[in-house]
Formats: sequence, structure tokens, C-alpha cells
Amino acid sequence: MPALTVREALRDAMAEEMRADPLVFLMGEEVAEYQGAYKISQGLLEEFGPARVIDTPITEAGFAGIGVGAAFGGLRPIIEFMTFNFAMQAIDQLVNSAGKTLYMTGGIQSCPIVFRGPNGPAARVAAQHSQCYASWYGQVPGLKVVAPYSAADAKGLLKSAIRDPNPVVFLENELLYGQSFEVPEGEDYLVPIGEAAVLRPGADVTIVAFSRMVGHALAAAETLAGEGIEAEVIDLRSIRPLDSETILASVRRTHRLITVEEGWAFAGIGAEIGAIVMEHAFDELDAPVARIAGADVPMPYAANLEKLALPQPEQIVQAARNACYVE
Amino acid sequence: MPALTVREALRDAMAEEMRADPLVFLMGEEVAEYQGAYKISQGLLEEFGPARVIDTPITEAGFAGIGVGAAFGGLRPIIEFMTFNFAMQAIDQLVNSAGKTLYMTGGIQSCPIVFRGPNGPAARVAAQHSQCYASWYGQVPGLKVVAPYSAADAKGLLKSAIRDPNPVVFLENELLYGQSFEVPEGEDYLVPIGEAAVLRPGADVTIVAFSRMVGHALAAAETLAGEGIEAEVIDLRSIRPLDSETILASVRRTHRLITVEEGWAFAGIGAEIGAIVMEHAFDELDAPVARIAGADVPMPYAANLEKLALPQPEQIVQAARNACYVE
Amino acid sequence: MATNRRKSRSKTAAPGEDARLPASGHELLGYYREMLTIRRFEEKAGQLYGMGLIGGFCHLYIGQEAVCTGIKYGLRGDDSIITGYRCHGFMLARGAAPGAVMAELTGRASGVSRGKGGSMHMFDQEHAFYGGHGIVGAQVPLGVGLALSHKYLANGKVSAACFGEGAANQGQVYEAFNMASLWHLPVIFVIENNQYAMGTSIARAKSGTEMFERGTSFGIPGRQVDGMDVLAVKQAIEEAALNSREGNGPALLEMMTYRYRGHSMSDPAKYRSKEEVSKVRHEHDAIDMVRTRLLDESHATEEALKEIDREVKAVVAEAADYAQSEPEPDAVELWTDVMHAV
Amino acid sequence: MATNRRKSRSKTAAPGEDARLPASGHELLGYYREMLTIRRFEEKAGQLYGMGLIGGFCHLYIGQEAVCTGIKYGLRGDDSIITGYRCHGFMLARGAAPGAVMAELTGRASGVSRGKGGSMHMFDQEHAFYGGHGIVGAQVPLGVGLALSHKYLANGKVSAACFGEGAANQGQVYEAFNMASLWHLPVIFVIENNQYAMGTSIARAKSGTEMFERGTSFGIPGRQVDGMDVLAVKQAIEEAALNSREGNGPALLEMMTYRYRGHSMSDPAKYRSKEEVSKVRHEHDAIDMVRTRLLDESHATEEALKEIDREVKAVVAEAADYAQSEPEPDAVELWTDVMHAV
Ligand SMILES: Cc1ncc(C[n+]2csc(CCOP(=O)(O)OP(=O)(O)O)c2C)c(N)n1
Ligand SMILES: Cc1ncc(C[n+]2csc(CCOP(=O)(O)OP(=O)(O)O)c2C)c(N)n1
Ligand SMILES: [Mg+2]
Ligand SMILES: [Mg+2]
Repeated sequence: MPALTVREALRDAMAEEMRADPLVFLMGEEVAEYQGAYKISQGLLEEFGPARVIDTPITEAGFAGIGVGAAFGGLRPIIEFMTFNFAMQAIDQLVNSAGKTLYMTGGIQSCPIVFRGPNGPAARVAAQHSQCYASWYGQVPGLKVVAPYSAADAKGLLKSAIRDPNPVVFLENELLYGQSFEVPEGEDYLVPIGEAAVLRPGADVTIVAFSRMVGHALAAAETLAGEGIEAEVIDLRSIRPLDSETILASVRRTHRLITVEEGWAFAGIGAEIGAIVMEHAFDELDAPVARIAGADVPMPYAANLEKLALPQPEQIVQAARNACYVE
Repeated sequence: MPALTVREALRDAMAEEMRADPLVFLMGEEVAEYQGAYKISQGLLEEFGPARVIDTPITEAGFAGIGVGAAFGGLRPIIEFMTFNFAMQAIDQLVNSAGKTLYMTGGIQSCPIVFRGPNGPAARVAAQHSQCYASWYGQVPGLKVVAPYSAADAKGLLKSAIRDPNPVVFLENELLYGQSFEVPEGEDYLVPIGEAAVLRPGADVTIVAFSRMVGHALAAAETLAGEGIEAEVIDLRSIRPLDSETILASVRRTHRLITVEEGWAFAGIGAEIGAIVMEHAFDELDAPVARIAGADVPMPYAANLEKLALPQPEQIVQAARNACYVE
Repeated sequence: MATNRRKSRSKTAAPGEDARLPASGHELLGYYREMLTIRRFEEKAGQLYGMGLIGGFCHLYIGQEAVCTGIKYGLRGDDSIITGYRCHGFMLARGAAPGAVMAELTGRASGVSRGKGGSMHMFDQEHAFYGGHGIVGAQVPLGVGLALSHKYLANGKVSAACFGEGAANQGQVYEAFNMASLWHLPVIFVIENNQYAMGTSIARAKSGTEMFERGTSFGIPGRQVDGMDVLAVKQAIEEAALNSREGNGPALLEMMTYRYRGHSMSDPAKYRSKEEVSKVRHEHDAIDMVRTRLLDESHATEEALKEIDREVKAVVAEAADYAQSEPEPDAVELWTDVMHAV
Repeated sequence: MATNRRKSRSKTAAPGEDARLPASGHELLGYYREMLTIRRFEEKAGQLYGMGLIGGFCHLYIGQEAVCTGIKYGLRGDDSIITGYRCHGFMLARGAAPGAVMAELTGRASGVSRGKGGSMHMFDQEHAFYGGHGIVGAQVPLGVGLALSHKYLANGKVSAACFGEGAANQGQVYEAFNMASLWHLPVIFVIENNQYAMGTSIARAKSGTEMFERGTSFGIPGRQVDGMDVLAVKQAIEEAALNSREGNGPALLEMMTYRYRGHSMSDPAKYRSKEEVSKVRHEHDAIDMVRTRLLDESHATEEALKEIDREVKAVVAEAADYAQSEPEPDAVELWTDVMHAV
């Protein structure tokens, strides 16, 4: 399998789907002539022209709404937010116009659209540019929410998202864009939305993470293996629908669970996973579910504070040790 | 103690604080001449005049931002959203401008502001007008979030919120506006933000709720008492900071916990409470924490479906029975 | 440009004061019947609301009938239309069955949205009507998105995005103006200026010039139209649509109209005098104007018009009966339509 | 109105082509020194960024120095100013210590925001500077809110709300225009039109007329100003401030300027030619224009100006040293400043 960066994988996913379906188009700030603020749309303007790769003014509510209207009109828009922090300007269009319309119309009006862009902390961009929105969007029935880690999943999930007849919020991570992973070849490589992946099997403790934190979870598992603790690492991949089956099956084997996310713990994805496990596998738990999450503060700028604000592999290792009642 | 409706209590809180502090003013859609879309600001224009009770155009992002700027400039704005559904247009100003500025400026710039209005479902207003935002705002460090049930708490908490040097999101409930409760007299009656209240003591099971669901919890407790199950009912009152101490103390006595909220369960307040209890009182739990929440669908309009979508006291009763392992 | 930036007629112009726009008796009879159907339908909805059969927010269109009717006839049948929560009139104008619309209001399984959307959320894809939106102003970018789809598909269609004069202050409206103009999209922005946003008169919410000039700095020509005159509305829409279809981009039309009832059923409308309402009702009513002309020009007799009134009443009564007798949605419907299965 | 709606001079006017605005040598020397300090400071910040001592987004103000300097001198010292992320120049202009600003860029405890805000989030309450905001356009309603506080407190102050020509398309800007005009608030909207929003030239993002006319339909008089001429900026601000202070409400000033560097440190700026940049640099540079005039009018010798250059360099070098030698915030700072204790 060839190695691709997440950046290339996302670009390839869009390019393939745009080749296959003339209704698919990309719209957002700097996506065309600039080739994307983070160069995700490299080459797309050249291949597909300005009618299908559209630069917008800096007006998120407006172009998100235009995207939803275009989806109502039969197109399949991909809307890029330069980051999801700026999607707060448009969040009403995502939630109320895209997410709720199928239900409100009793099934008459579909909204096949993908909203994508980097989510969560990047590096040193401080409080207004570092928020993780996984649990906000994840809360909304009517939306699908995806947050891949590897390039293969980025590609396979983005292709699935573009083909999906429902609105999909596709949360990327800027710090992953440059990372390389093996990616299966072929235009038919799809990853279904709603399925988590067991990236590393283990009998002693389950670690569930998504997006960039999967890397931390794998690193922690490696360390733990050296200490004789076999951690099972689950990459959530989808936030909604959430693959509780895979998580529960693992917990029924390991009886211990650590959740990891970069966003704030309060009412986060870890809290949700804990609640699900409590509801369905309470008697299986030999230790409380532990949440590793971003510190409960706005993101600081200073390098040392930023590091302290973000989950580190060592914290996961320690939580796993605690769960296994190992000193 | 005199009985007041929640509507009157909120009005009195604002009026008293406006009398006491000339920097306090109210701004929002229809707050002045119309006396509030839900008549919360009845009489305020007459008493305080148009410089302090300000009608705005329908431009939430704009007037929320103006409110934050006015707070930066030394005033103490109360911003009314006609409902919190419309605050999604302005959510960036609440989160990024109001919530994060103190931290980003290393403590230089305060933002003493209250954002208030009805939150969550009303009656038959369907999907776009029925969302509960407690867990979204609750997630954000830098904001305080309050959601009272009784008129006394509405008054005491709103007065505390107006005096608070931090930004406060004050979540009301339209269906409670007309309900009457006893309210202590006197301008000094304050309820501190961050303290839950045990409304009914009980040894068998703890029920935690906030806003209108407290009424359901109390009704369920009454039914349960008839069955010999003594439920302790906790009114959360504040969402952030969350009073974990009161919840944990109760769970350490009852060993059973039911959470109730009108919003969606996914990454909701119930999930957060479950996670906290798991982290701090795992061994105390004799049954899994059960979440009662709004159905995982956009709010339907039809009367029968709407009822099915909302938590009902009978569900709480059943969950309590299950937690107590009673048939 | 066929349209121009000056007012074509002022809202206070008395009926018949301007030269009447040409229209056949057949045409006028059609407008009469359709506008009357909307009015009677809305009056009936008001009654059912009072009886507790309709819940939540219910925004009646009474007084504004000429706007949706003129838009319908100024556009082609497959041109798209989108509006806010005050949408019943548009549903009827575009051809939805009155019974199915009323059954949506009563929250029944045979409602247009199967009882799930209610008064504010009605769509009719067959007739290219895209709702029915509850968030003030949000439909405006959506309408521009429909126009984008028309241009993208090169299907020759035009999009009409309708919103109130209160909504016209919303920021996303200006974002939509900018992109629509920049990209020459076939969209007609229609401001239904009924003078009030809930309890706020336009003067208390709007700075600057008249609303129809709010697009000027975005390169969008604006025009004020007598929104009580169905023919004036139709003509203005026709001109703007023709122009948009030719690739000349958006237009902004400000329809001067008036709502006779409160903002929604819960609004006692104390912010204006009874005289103000009755003056418009008696001097510049959309339906009366057509009625007078039908009689003046001898296209119809009093008796013939009474017969139409009776027929319309029967249609509406039947719709109301249907809406009351149909069953509520099945409980399982709570869980359907959240997502399409993949 | 002292301001008017026509351009006062075009951005392409060559230096000295217009009649020079009156200014003493002392005054001009001050502008020279201050603008040069900003430029050298920003150049140094760029170097530190290249060395990895500054992280994240860092937007330099090089090329635009006349705007913040002219604003500073056109306002009173206690009038409030707010802007976006491109805020270092404003901090320096208003009087923050260069060392503390640079230490913020390097994320140190003695930075103006104690290392917690970084490049985009700097405030200086003592000098009535209110940031430093990362969300494009969000500072505009905030600036109107500051104006509301001035009017409410009747303190005679004016608020300057600065934003880019890209930000000028944001919807909340128009919401802010409307309310500021409706309520006659003392706010000067200042568009810093540097021709590009990241990689997007103004023509690719803006429909319609020139930016300074975007407030016209909200009743806000607009004016285009040579943003490279510190005296022109100062004069336009003075006039608008006087007018606002007298209770006549907002004004909109479009400052025609240019940024010489990329949008932020990570932008290679391939969307424009080197010639375009060097033409502005050589023909219409803000600092050169003052320098030339100082020499022309014999207010200073080459040697005196060189001495200023040396002094400025020393100030900036000292700031850079300070910013590199100060310690990072204490770990406990992670948890402080989230909330005021009650
Ligand atoms: C964003 C938002 N803010 C507020 C509301 C509440 N609201 C519903 S209708 C309305 C008035 C709108 O007036 P206008 O645009 O003139 O339309 P009209 O009702 O007169 O047809 C308001 C404030 C809303 N639905 N959405
Ligand atoms: C709401 C929002 N959208 C997008 C961005 C990303 N962004 C930061 S600066 C910028 C360009 C702004 O250009 P302009 O307003 O002209 O100001 P300039 O950078 O030229 O000073 C963009 C798109 C943002 N910070 N906020
Ligand atoms: Mg109106
Ligand atoms: Mg710019």
C-alpha cells in the first residue's frame, strides 16, 4: 500500500468523488486559487475549474447557508471551514437548517452536504482558534459526525461522507495533515460511517480515542506493553452514530476503560462513552472509566502552558496503570 | 413568604439590580416597548427609560457583541435572547469574546455580562425552537451557566449573575414563567452560583434534575414515596460550576442515581454527572447511573409525538424502580 | 436593467390612483379566488388555534396575500421559492392541498410534513417550494444556495428568497447579497415589508435609507413595489426574473404590505392603533382592490363573486374537517426521518 | 457633517502630488520615529518567528504603520480602539512597552497578556486599547459596544473599530452598522483596506461599489483615505471623531493601505507579483513619505534621521532580548484567570 499524508488522502477523496459525480463541488475560503489555507484542495481548481471549486468571501454563515440551499436544490456540496472555530458563525445553519430539515419535513427534504475542516487545537494558536466541537455536533440528531485519525480513514470516511444522503460534519486535525499512513488503493475504498476500529488488541485495558489522540493512545499502549499491560486501542472514527458495540465488546473483555480527547472533559465524548458503558456494561467494569481530556481552561498561548493544557501520552499510561491497580 | 411567578421573580431581580447599580442595563429584541416577548421585562422601560432598556433589531450576533463590548467598556449588560435557539447566531460572541477574554488577556479584561432567555423545549414549537443548550455552554471554561427551576432561585441566581464579574449564561424555561413559588423578600436575597439544592431528602435513590425537569423529579419522588421508595431530589441550579459535592454526598448515601434533562442525552448534563460520579464514587454505586433525557430526534410538532419526545415523570419512576431493583 | 432603483409606487397610493396594469377578467378572477382562499384558510386556522387544535407558533398571512400570489404568477412553476415561518400562503399559492396544509397545522399524519414540522416548517418539493424556516433571516442564504444550484445545473430557473423587513437587518442577509451579486446568481430577494417585526415598527429597527436600497452598495438594484397590488407584484417579479434568467444576477424587491393580525396568535398587537389597521384594510386591501376592479370592469357580477366566496369557504371548511378528523402520526414516527438510511 | 462621501484622495496618488497637509517638524519627527519603531519591531518579530521563538499565527503590520499611527493621533488618548489579530502596531502606537509586547509574542510571563494570549490577543486597558481579536469581524460589534458604553456614561469618548477589507463582508459588521447608526453611537468604523484578505484580492470577494460606501444605506457617511499618509489618516479621524463626539453618530473611513509581507508568517504570498509589492514600497511607503518630507522641508538632516534609526533599532533589540530572556509563565498560570473569584 502506498503511503499518503492525511492532506493528500483528503484531497484524493474529494478529487475522486468529484470525478465520479458532477453534482459534487467544493466551496470555502481560499479553497480555489490558494489551494486551501492548509493546502487540502491542492490541484482541485486546476482539474475541476472555478464552477466547482469556489472561493468565498469571509462570511461563514452566508456560505454555509448557501451550501445547504444548494443541497436542497439537488447538489452535493462540500463546505470547507478554514477551521471549525469559524463555523460557530454558521452553526445555526449546520444544526437548524442542515440537521433538522429532513425530520421537520417528514422526510421530504434531504440535505446531502459535508462540512469539513480542521477541528480542535493546532499549535500555539491560543484560545479562540483551538476549540474541539466533537461533542457539540455529536449531540445533534440529524447530523453525522466523523473525526478520523489515519490517512486511510480520512480518505475512506470522506468519500463515504460525500456519498451520504445526510449532512455530515467532518472534523479534521491540522497537526495530522502532514502525517503519513498507508492507504489502500482504488476508488472503491470506503470506510463506513459509524464503525470504530480496533487498532491494537489487548486484554487488560481499553483506550478509546479519536482524531489526533489516537496517536497518543497508541504511544501509551506501547509504553504500557513494556510494563506488561496489554492495552486495546479503539479509534472511534465516528462520533455520531457512535459505535457502542465495539466499545462494549472490548470493555466486556478488558473490564477497564480510558477515554482520551483533546477537547474539554465537561459533557465531552468521554462522558458520553462512560455513560454508555455504565448503561450497558456496568457490572463488567472493574475500575471507574477514566477521562483524559484537555485542561478545563481556554487554550493558553505560552508553549509550556499549552503543553500542560493538552493530554499527553504519559497521562494515559498513568490512567491505565490506575485502572489496572498497578503502582 | 409571598408567592411570585418565575416571570415576576426575573423581572424583580432585574429591577432591583438596576435600581442598585446604574451600570446595569437590559438589551434585546422586544424588551422595552413590548415589555418582553414573554413579558419578563414588564414595567422596566417605564421605570428605567430607553437608555437602560433597549430594543434591538433582530440581529443577535450584533447585539450580543455590542453587549460584550459594553461590558469591556465598564457597563453591566443583561442581554435577553428571545430564546436561546436564536443565540446560536451569536454563540461565537458568547464563547470566544465573552468567555475566553479574561484568560487570553492574562486577567486584564473582565466581561461582566448576563445572557438570558428561555432555553429548551416550549410547547409545540417544533425542531428549530426547542433545543437545550445547557451542555454546550456548560462545556466552556470562562462561562458560568445557570438554569433555575423555582421563582426563588430564578430571582436569587439572576441577582447573583448580574453582580458577578464574569460572563453568565442564564438559561430560563418558557413553561416555567407562569408557575408560582414562594420567594423570600428583600433585596439582599441572593442564591450563590455553583450550589445545588436538595429539594427533598431521601435515602433510596438520588434524582438530579435542572430547570423544568425538577418539577418532574419531584412528581416522580411523590409517586415513588407511595411505593415505599424514598427519592432524594437535587435541583442542580448551576451547570457550571457544577456542584459535584452535593451530588456525591447524596450518592454516597443512596448509592443510586438518576439524571433528568430535556435536552438530548448524547454528551449531555447527565453524561457529565455520571462521569463525575464514576470518577469519585464508583464503589458507592449499587446500580448504573440512569439517564432520562429528550428523545434522540429533532423535536416533532405533533402533540402526541412531542409528548413522546420529552421526559415524563413515569420514566423517572421506572428508572428509580430499576435502580432499586424493584419490579 | 428592466428594474430601476426608484419606487414604482408608494404604499399609500390609493387603489386606482395609478394607471391600472393590464389584466384579463379571467386572470383577475383567478387572483381573486386564490387570494381569498388564502385569507379564508388563515381565518380558519386562527379559529382552530383558538379552539386549541393548533399549537405553538402560528403566523397568519392575512393582509399579505397579494405578495405570494404575485410571486407565484411572476415566476415559472418550477422556479424555486423559499420563505420564513409565515409560509401557509406560499404553500397554498404554489398548489399544496389545503387539507394537507391544515392537517399539518393540527399535527396530523396526513399533514404536508406528516405532522412533524407544524406551521413554520412546510415544504413542497413537487411545487419547488423550499419552506418554511423558523430562524429569522436563515432562509436568505438558503435561497441564494438554491440559485447557485440553478446556475450550476444551468436549468434556467430563478430563486425567490422572501423575508420580512425585520429579517432584512440580519447580517447573513448582507453576506448573501454579496455572494449572490459577486457570482451573478439568479435570485430575487423579496422583502415583505409589513411594517412590523413582531412589535417593532420598521422605523425603530432600521437606520438609513429605505430597505430596497440596502442592496445598492452590493451592486443589487432595488425597487419598492405596492405589495397590496397583485399585478404590481407580478410585474416586478417578472421583470426581475427575466433579468436574472439572462445572467444579470440578483434583484431586490421591497413589497410594501401589511399584516392585519398580530405577529403570531399570541400577539395582541397593542403597538399600533385599530385605526391604522382598519385604514389599510379599507383603503388598500389586496383582495378588495381586485374585487372592485372585477366589478368596475364588468368581469364579474356581485353574484358571481359571492359564488366564488361560497366555493372558497367550502374548500376551507373541508380542509378544516379533514385536519380535525385525520389521525395523529403513529408513535413510531417519533423515530423516523431523522436520517436517511445509507 | 465634516466628512463627505467622496474619496478624499486615491490610493494611487503619488506622494507630494496632493497639497501636503500642514505639520510641524516636531510632529513629523514623532510620526517618523513611531512608525519606524513599529516596522522594525515587526521585522524583528518576523526574525524571532523564523527562529522558532514565536509560534502559531503571527500577522505583521509592515506597510500599514500610517493607519494605526494616524488613528492614535487623530483620537484622544482615552478614546477606545479595537482591532483584529493584526494588533502589534496598535499596541505600540498606544504606548505599550515594546518589551512586554515582544515577550507576549514569545509567550513569556512578562508579556502583556502574561503569555496567555499571544500575537492575536493583546489588550492594554491603561491605554484604552481593547484588543486583539482572532475571529474576523467579531471586533466590530465589540467596538460598537464600547461606543455604547461611552454614550451611556456620557464620557465624551469615541470608539474606533478597525477591521480589514475582508472582514468588511462579514454579516455582523452590517448588524453593527445598523445599530450604531440607529442609536447615534460615537464610533468610527475604520476599514484597513490592504487589498488582500489572506490570498483573496478585494475584487474577488467584494461585489458592488467601493467599501467606503457600504455604510451609506445605513445612513453612515463614508470616505476613502490615503492610508499611507499618516497626516491624511489623522485628519480624517479627527474630523470623524469631532462629529461623533457632537452626537452625530458613526462614520466609516476606508484607509487605502498595503501589507508588504504575507498574511501571516506561514503565507508565501504567491497571489501577487513582487513588482506589485515593490511598487507600493518604493512609490508610496508611509515611512518614506514622512522621511522625504522631513528632508525636503529641512526639519531633519540625513544624519539626524540615521540617529533615530539607530535609537529605534536599539529599542527593538532590547525588546527582543527581553522577550527571549524572560521566563515562561509558571505552571500554575494554566489555571488562573479563567474566572474572577466572586
Ligand atoms: C434569529 C431569530 N431571532 C428571533 C426570532 C423570533 N422572531 C420570530 S419572527 C420575528 C419577527 C420577524 O419580523 P419580520 O422579519 O418583519 O417578518 P414578519 O413576521 O413581519 O413577517 C422574531 C423576532 C427568530 N425566529 N429567529
Ligand atoms: C470568522 C473567521 N473566518 C476566518 C478566519 C481566518 N482568517 C484570519 S485572517 C483572515 C483574512 C482577513 O482579511 P482582512 O479582513 O482583509 O484583514 P487583513 O488580514 O488583511 O488585515 C482569515 C480568512 C478567522 N480568523 N475568522
Ligand atoms: Mg415584518
Ligand atoms: Mg485585508
